[in-house]
Amino acid sequence: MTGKIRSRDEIVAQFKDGQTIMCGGFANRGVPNNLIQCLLDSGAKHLTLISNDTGDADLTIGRLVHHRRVDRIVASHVGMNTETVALIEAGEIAVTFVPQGSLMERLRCGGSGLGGVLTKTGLGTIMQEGKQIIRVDGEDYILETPLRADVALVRARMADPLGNLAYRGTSRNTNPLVAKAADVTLVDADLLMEVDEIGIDRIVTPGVFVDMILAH
Amino acid sequence: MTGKIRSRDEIVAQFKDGQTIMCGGFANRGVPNNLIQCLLDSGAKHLTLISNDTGDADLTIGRLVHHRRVDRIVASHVGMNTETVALIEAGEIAVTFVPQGSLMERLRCGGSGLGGVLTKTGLGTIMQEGKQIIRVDGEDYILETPLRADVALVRARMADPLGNLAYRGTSRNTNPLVAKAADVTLVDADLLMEVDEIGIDRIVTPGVFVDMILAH
Amino acid sequence: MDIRNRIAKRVAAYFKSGDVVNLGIGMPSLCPAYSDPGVMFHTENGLIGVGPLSTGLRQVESFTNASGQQFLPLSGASAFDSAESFAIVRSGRLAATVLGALQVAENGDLANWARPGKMVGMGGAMDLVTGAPKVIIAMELCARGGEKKILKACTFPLTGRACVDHIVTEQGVIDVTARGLVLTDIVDGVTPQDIARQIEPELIVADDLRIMEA
Amino acid sequence: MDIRNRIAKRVAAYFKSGDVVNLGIGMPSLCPAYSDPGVMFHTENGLIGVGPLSTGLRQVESFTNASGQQFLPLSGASAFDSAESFAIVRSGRLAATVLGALQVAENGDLANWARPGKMVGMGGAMDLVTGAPKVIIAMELCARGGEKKILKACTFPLTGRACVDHIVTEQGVIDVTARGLVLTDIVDGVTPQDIARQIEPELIVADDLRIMEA
Repeated sequence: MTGKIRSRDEIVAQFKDGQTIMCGGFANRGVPNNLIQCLLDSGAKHLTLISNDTGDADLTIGRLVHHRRVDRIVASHVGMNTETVALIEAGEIAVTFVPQGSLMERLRCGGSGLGGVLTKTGLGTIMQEGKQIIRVDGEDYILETPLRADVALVRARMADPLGNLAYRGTSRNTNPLVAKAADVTLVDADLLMEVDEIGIDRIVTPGVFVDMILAH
Repeated sequence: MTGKIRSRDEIVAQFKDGQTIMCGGFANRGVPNNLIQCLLDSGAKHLTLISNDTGDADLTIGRLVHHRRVDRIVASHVGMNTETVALIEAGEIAVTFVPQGSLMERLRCGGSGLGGVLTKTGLGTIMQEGKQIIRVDGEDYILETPLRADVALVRARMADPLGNLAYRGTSRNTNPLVAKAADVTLVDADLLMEVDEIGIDRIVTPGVFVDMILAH
Repeated sequence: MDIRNRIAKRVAAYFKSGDVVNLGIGMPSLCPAYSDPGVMFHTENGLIGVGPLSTGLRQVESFTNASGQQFLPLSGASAFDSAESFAIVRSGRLAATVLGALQVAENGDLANWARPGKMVGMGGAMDLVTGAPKVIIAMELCARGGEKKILKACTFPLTGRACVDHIVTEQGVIDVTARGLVLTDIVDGVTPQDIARQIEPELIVADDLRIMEA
Repeated sequence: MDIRNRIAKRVAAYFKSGDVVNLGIGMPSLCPAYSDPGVMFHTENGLIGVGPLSTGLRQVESFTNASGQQFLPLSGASAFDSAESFAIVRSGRLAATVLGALQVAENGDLANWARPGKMVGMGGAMDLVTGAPKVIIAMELCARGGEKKILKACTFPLTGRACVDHIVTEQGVIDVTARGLVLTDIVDGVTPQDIARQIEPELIVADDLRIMEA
């Protein structure tokens, strides 16, 4: 059964200039490196990148920065990547920092049809600038709003032809959230499993959220 | 290793008059029936019950209603339980209905340190009465606020001594949400597993949320 | 075919392979028998891949649908908690939801959870009509006493506003459109005038009116 | 013991068996070597049960800490996604978080993510100081150039307001209390006056001042 498994060419054809790309991974781990290569090969540029971080210089997700495909970044931390920091300081990349927990909730809202979430994270700091403050039961909260993308790049440990996904250890990280929050969700899976081989209760991302799985 | 496994007497001692009890389960399935028996045996009354439903008359969670322990219910649907319906109509139980998806988000907020969540569910219906309407990017949303309980009753398929839990099929339902949203979380597990027997990636509820597991 | 199966079969014709469809309790649960085998069904408690009801040795407590009935999960099924289940509902990734109705208004308003003074809760219906891209109502055209259910405006508490797309009944199918209610399918032996008499709003008849299997 | 291990060992004394503790990057990651084996450590990317760094054949990509270093999960470990990870952080179920700092104010304000004009992002620090019931700062008393880090008010962008509980340094431990900064532990050979000179706010000395292991 082929199901949602697609050729490299079909995956490369998903990318266009100016897209918003959401990418799973944390500190170079659990990153969909094969999909990043497809994105590089597509030639797409002027991208907005939503990701926890940008990895190390010219490594994993950092390759998108190195090859100057990214105009704008939404992330919680980019300090590991000297190239990203230099490009931000030079004004060549615009950046929006979001506290990591709030970033995860914004991805979750984007993937769950929710209009936003209230958190105390960032209250009393510059993070509350320009955001709505909502009062509930006498307490103030910051309203964090949804993030969505045109294309999501997901790294999974296992994928079946229906798009059901499972993850391993800390490589799970942001991937299940990214998988839900885009119009088109692409998957880079270490292991291509048969239907039902993962196990009903071991699946983390149901296939309904997945559009295409990169063929091996 | 005993870990968080506790005797029946210790579990019974957790319950007191007037508590807010949150209970997992959906339509009589995945309900922590052994913990409900402990609650009945404790004699605690004037309870507030937060649950998706109240099961059938005198079955599973419905036994709390049958034995008149409940003064107030927060649920999405109680139509299966003729006793609940009769007691509500007689004014002996106060009820608050919450759309099922919004109820799940309110539990999740309660368990995740969030102040609320914005949803379109219920807009233009009586469900928006008394609730804040928040505008985001020109669209209206209802603000749904967190729910928490004094004690959570959770049904799991597997529990290890550290309180790590896994679930099976549709018996998972509301249990992972309930498990996070109370000051004291009690677990009724079908299978008591050894440490590491469930599997790092198969665990759904990390033990950090669990206080006590009912001994077999 | 009895009325309930007739309605379910017509509803199933809206689905195509690859769709994930939520089915409400009651009549909608008959749809899988008539749908393309590539369609997957979602149950709100937390599973995609609902199969036939289970019996005997193969009956387990761990797989039950929104009505609490035990079923066999289909090949490819996945389980998740009820928050994730409604994340799927609101995400727009479902193809459709199929629900019953007490009243439907000309503009697509739906009332299906409460009669005045008789409220037992809405379950997942409000989330479903808000989140699903297509809302299909499976119901008999009139109530048991003959009262009209398709009205100019609902009188019962609403489930959602302007949310209904198709109303599939035992006599025919009515679409809710910007220009009003449009009869698209009709059962042999029933006339558009028969249906028009049983609803309150004006009824437009589609140019390509189809015959619905009886 | 070197300064970093001295600080980590004193921090570890705050934890007891059964606690789940989040450790930030850098110095805090040395704490597990000194803590009760019943303490479990949380890494923000999504795991409870962080064990020692892994080497050789046992090194796998699938278990890495917040600094990206590969580790062995401990017996009893569980993995989850980063949203669940921060749900744990904000839930109040963590015992504590251990973080570094650029500046700490008399009232417990913390600045640890940005110097003016040099921002690389806060990662999880803002969520951690908001959600963890106890915030322990592990840092050297003064900056490399000798500038004071414990101030009447922070001048760098804040991570959180009034969030710090304990400041563990190589010279002693200072608690943030309602009556001001209280010196609770001191290294042999250092006087309270020595420490008072290296911080901006007034320093109260605890009645039961303890000696900190050097």
